Amino acid sequence: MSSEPLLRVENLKTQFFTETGTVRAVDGISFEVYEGEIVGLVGESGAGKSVASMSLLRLVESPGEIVGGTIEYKGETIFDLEEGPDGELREHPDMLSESEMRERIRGREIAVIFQDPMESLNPVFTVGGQLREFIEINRELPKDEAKAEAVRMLREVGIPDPEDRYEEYPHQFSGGMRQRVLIAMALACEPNLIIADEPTTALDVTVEGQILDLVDDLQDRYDTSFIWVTHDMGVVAEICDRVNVMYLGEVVEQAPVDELFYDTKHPYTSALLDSMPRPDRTVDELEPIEGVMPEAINPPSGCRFHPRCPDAREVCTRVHPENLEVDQAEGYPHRAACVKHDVFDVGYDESVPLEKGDEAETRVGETGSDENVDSTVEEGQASTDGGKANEANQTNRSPNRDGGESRP
Amino acid sequence: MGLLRYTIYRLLQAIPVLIGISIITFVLANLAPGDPVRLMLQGQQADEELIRTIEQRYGLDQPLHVRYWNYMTGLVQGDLGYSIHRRRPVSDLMLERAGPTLLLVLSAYLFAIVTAIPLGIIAAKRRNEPTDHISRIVALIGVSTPSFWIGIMLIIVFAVRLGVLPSAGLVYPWQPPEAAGHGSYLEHWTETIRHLILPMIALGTLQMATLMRVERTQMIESLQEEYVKLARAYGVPERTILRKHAFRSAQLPIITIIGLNLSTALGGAVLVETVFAINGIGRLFVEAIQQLDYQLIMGITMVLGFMFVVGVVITDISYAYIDPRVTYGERE
Amino acid sequence: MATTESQLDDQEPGAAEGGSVDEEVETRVGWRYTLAKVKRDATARIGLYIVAFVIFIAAFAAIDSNLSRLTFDTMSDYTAAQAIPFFDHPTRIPPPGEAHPNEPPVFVDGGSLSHPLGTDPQGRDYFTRIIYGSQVSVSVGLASTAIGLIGGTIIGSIAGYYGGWIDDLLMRSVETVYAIPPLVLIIVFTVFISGGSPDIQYAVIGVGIAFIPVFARIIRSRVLSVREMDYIEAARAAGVKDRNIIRRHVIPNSFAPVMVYATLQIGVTILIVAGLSFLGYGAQPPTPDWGEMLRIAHGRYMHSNIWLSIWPGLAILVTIMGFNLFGDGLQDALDPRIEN
Amino acid sequence: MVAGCIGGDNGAGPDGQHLLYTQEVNPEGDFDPIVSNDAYSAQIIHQVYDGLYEYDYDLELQPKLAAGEPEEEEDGERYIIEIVDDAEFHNGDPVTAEDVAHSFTAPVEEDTDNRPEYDFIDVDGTEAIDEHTVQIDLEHPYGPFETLTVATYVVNESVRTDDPDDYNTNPVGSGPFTFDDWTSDEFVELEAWDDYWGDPQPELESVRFEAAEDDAGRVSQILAGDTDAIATVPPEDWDQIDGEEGIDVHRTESPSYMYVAFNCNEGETTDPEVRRGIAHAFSMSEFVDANLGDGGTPIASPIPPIVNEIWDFPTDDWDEATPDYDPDEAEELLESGLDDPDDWNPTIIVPPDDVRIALGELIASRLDELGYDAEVQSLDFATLTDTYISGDADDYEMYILGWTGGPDPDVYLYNLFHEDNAGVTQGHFYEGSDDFHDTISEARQTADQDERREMYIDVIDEIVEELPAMAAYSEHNTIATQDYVTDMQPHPNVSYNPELVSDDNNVGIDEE
Repeated sequence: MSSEPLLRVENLKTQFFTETGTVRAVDGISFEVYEGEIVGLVGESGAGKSVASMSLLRLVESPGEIVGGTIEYKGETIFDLEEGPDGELREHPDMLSESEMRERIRGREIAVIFQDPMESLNPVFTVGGQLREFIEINRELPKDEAKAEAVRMLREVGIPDPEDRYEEYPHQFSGGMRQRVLIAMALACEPNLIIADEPTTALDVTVEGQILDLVDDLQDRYDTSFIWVTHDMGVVAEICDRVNVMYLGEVVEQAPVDELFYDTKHPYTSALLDSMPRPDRTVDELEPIEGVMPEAINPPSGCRFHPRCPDAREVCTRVHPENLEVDQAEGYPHRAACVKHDVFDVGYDESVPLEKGDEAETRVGETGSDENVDSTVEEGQASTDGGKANEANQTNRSPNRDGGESRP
Repeated sequence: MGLLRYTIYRLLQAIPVLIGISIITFVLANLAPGDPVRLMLQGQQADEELIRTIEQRYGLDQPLHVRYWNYMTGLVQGDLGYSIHRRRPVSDLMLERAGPTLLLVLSAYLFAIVTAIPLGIIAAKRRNEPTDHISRIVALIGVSTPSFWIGIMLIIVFAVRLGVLPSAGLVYPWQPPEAAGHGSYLEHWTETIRHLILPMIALGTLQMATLMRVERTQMIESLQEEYVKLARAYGVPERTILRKHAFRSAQLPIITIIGLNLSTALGGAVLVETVFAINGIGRLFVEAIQQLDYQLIMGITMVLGFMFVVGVVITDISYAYIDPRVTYGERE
Repeated sequence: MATTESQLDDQEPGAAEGGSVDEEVETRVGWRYTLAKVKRDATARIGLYIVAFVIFIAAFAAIDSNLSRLTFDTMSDYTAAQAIPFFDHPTRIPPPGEAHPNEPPVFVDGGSLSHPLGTDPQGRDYFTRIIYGSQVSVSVGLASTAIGLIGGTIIGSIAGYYGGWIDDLLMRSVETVYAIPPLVLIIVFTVFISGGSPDIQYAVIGVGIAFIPVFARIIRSRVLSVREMDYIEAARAAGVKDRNIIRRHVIPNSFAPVMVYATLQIGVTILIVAGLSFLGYGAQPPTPDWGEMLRIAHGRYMHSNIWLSIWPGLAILVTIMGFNLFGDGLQDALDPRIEN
Repeated sequence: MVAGCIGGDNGAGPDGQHLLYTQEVNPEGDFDPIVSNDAYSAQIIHQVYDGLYEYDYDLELQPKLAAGEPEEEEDGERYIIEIVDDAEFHNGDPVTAEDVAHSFTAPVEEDTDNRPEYDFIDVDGTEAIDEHTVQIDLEHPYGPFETLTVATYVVNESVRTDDPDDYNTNPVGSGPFTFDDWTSDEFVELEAWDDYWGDPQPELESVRFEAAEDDAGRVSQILAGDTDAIATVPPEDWDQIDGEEGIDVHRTESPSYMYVAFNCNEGETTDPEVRRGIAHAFSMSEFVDANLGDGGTPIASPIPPIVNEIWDFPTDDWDEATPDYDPDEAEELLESGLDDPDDWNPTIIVPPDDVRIALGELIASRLDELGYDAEVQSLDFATLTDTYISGDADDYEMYILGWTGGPDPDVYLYNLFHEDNAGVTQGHFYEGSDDFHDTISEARQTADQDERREMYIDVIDEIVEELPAMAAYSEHNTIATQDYVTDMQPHPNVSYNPELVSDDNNVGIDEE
């Protein structure tokens, strides 16, 4: 751990401008990533994790746009705004240009591994060809060397007969094997930071375990930093050094992993933890989180979690909590955005607890059942995780992954 | 399965369809009122004996199923029957007329592909920008305009008013230049192209518009694919993404549509050949219908159906060639 | 043609324009919602207006035409008939003295406001004939699409619901029809069935039959997916008759995408019938049909009076464009993925 | 020299003596005059063969291979014709009396499509008397022999009989052009024959025939400069084409006859009052004016004007007798003539030809106004030929057709009015007065042309009065050429067009 972070994100805001309104997918998050560490970005689907991670590469697609905040990587400015002479915001002159981003940052410095290994490889090109292309581009190797390197990387990530498999097409690989290929791609470009966006979500549990072990092992050897985006607290526990918990575009808790698990400061984090099986605790039954996460297009007032929060009080509906430092652990701050902590001092203790089924019901109802049609369709366009319709299928899934879902 | 075996397998699969076509045309032709022998005699007075002789010669005195059987056995041997009106074997006429039609349809496709794909890609890339809107309007007009009307307008403007392109006929590149009265191959082929331009545009516009629309949506979809995002995240230049990563998989539906639209294109050839006085199968069909030349009509319908089936097989094969997920025979 | 068939299945509206309509979404989308969405989309709105306008004109012309027919019964009543303020008679050839054949449109030298689009070689008002042409095109488009839709629904739902050899047999037959270029098939049908005197009603039936395959295919693929749904299983388990299951559950569930396709198909139908009339196998003179008018215009007057060629073509273009825009709008509304 | 021309430019343009001529329809490909039965093959034949006699521009016969007028013997059952002695075929064979005799007997002996026109020839008696004299025997006197039959083209008997099928597509004639190349439905190429025995020698070196079936297509081609000359210009386009720089339209009267025939077999039109009523209901002259302009002329008799002139028929009488446009008269006649005026919905069948469709529409429109719901059916020729001879009032009560023949009334009257041809080439089944049909056949079998004339006048008088068919119009023959094409003049006889080389003209290209 060095004092200067590899990546520093400050007050990042990314919004989607849709017909129905502005979706604040990422609404002022801040975090750092230091060299050699794996930082978790956790939350339910729709929390804005993926948008956040794509924002880091400045690859948010229209109608999305980064509207504020600062992203610095190794002292270079990936994103920053400054105030122009007339008070309007404009891009900071230090900000890397699009071509600089492409040539110097993407792939070379920051690589990504996507969620769905089935969709992330181009079905009409050979696996090796795709891997080689990325190596050629990002390491400026000639074709044959790039190929040799590609084969080496395939072997490195544990693909048997890499020479033969180099020539094969993605559909000839199993899901786990494809995810290994994606990891090989990321590592082969020798970046300093890899953003892994739910890389194991689509895999079944045993394969997931293998992949996590592989990443752990490779991370040790290459000393690459990771941002690990997931909704699975189990994975977080297994792999991350520090964790950022996101809810509706905001980071609500930030702490080293052990601290987060053993000294949870935010009710949402607690709810997440309670909804998953934990090796370190025995509970009679898992408690799913109440309700559905509201739309980022029209977030609840005050604390965005309050409609679903067991600890919610009247004040929570009014006061929007910052993510403030509430503790220290292992030399890192432990931040949480919950007014029940003393630092906020907004009169939580005096406030009246909200009655169950009162506000919570209506809130949930607002975006849930009665306008089912709209919500489902709008999900397709306004879902904060990238605007794809298939995301809609996950909306109703409990954050706890319901067993092994494997695809052929 | 190897390519050859796959091709044969697919062609064999087409046999039931061809049998079906033959039944349809045969039944239609024989349900029709009017007596082919009378037609052949074109109103001349004929005694019963003569009519019977002719019926016997062409097997018209047999019951329907026997005639069908005879027709099919002939068909297997490549005999499409005999055009009573033209006094020539139908297969000869087909061989003669298939060339111009194929030349026209293929060049219309070429025109459609060459224009539609770049325009579709640009439209997808500049989605919702003026370029996109213009190309969408062009495509919309293209799918809404009758090919023969385009032909008429093109003739009025380019052949008559401006006098820059010929208004009728084709020059066949497979013929020696002398046959068309040309001094050199250069002149011959220049003339071939000059003659092709207007009918090609008339027939190709609908295809172009259809392909452009599909290309655009496919590219839009393709550009939203995870693997395209991945390529971007790895610093692949946008141009390479358009031309390679997003492009190739976006072409798969295009290939399918090209194959299936062959049916529309062959139908359109009937109209375009009429407007441009091209001696292809389409015009032959119109003439055969006018003369109620049953055998010829059946032959043309069979050949057009066969062309369509072959076209679909070809597109299937190229589909399998481009999409590695498709093994010859079945998809994964 | 196993592969062909599966490719043909892709031809349903979603796929042709990029991806099938999302199952879960579609079944929950109501018509009200769809229409609301169509109205929000500017291009779809234009399409809707054009379609509404053309249908209005066609209906109007139909009424007008009936009025004329009633009043034209005797020579003496003819003058009374002229009092109809809207249009001239579409087929009546003006008697000597009254006729000015091949008059140019109003904005050209020699044109007059009484014949805004000029007159045809018989001296008939071309504007009237163009207007009446909408009646033929629209009714032909609707009627033959309806035939295709009904035929396709019956065949497609039976094939999809029962599967097995019934499916094989029906779909193979249907593919066979598809393999013959529609225009060719329709001409053969029209000429043979009509016994050599083709007319528009035969063409309508012919076009309808020729387009049964496309509808059958869409319906079948919808049915295949609906069939697997739990409530169908439940209905079947509860002993509901197959026929009723198809009628009450399967078909309504397949309705939306089929309607999109039908809307687009009307445009295709009008295009085909225009071609048919152009070759002389659709509407017969003196029916004011756009294709037929183009045939005459192209045959003899292409050079001497190009206006005769221009107006019917434009009328066809605008009408089909209306249906296409409207159909596209419907499709966009039903497919959340193609969202601007 | 002949071979040297191959590869030369045969396309359009004023470069070299090469003419590209666009026909209306492709020749069927029968270039043997014995067999050939289509006007477009005949146009080729006319260039490749010489006739025994040929029509001049007034449709009068002039000797070509014949050395003089035919000598009539045995009361018109025998003709002796002398032929020139210097005529040769393209292959160098001299044209002999044997060849002439063969040309007259072969259609009968071989029972070809042309047999009806030669059926009266006595095959056994017809023979060569010497090398340059032929004797043609007839079964009976045949009136049109001198006006029609003698215009027979002379074939090369030895080459022809050697391989008739090959001869059909590789004709050897004695005309000014030799047959060079032919592709079915594409083109025919002819080369000028440098050793042409006749006079004058053709100015052109080669001619290429192509075809464009629709009028607009041909006009486009001439306007676009894609061709040197086109046959048949629609009258509407004359002004435009004539006004066009560099293009000329040439026209001439022709022996064509269009008519509206009434079903006299069944239905309401069997009543002559009804027929006259219909004729009064519309204005034929207005129609011709509007639809044909200068392209045709309204006619009153079943004989085209150019033939009337040759025969000096009393056309004024007929013009007078023809019903003119008079709606009141029409209404009256129809009301009194119709058995069931409330339920009369006549059907008019027409071929798919725009002018005749328009005429049908006009009649229907006028009848509509009189309160009768008439219907026009445009039928394919194939269907039409089946339908219009049925005599069934359900099929038709009127049909509009045409006939183009030669300068003899027999062509029109026998084919279109005689009972022999009822249900064959005429569908009105007109019974006529007692001697109506007899007069037609008698005139047919009379050699004396003056006698024939008198007989025909009687027949035509009756037709004009009774109107089994009302004469409509006669269309003119037209040819449009680029102005560098010189001396082109359309011939009244369609099958002579383009008349390239004759006593009166010699087409060439002005190469400036």
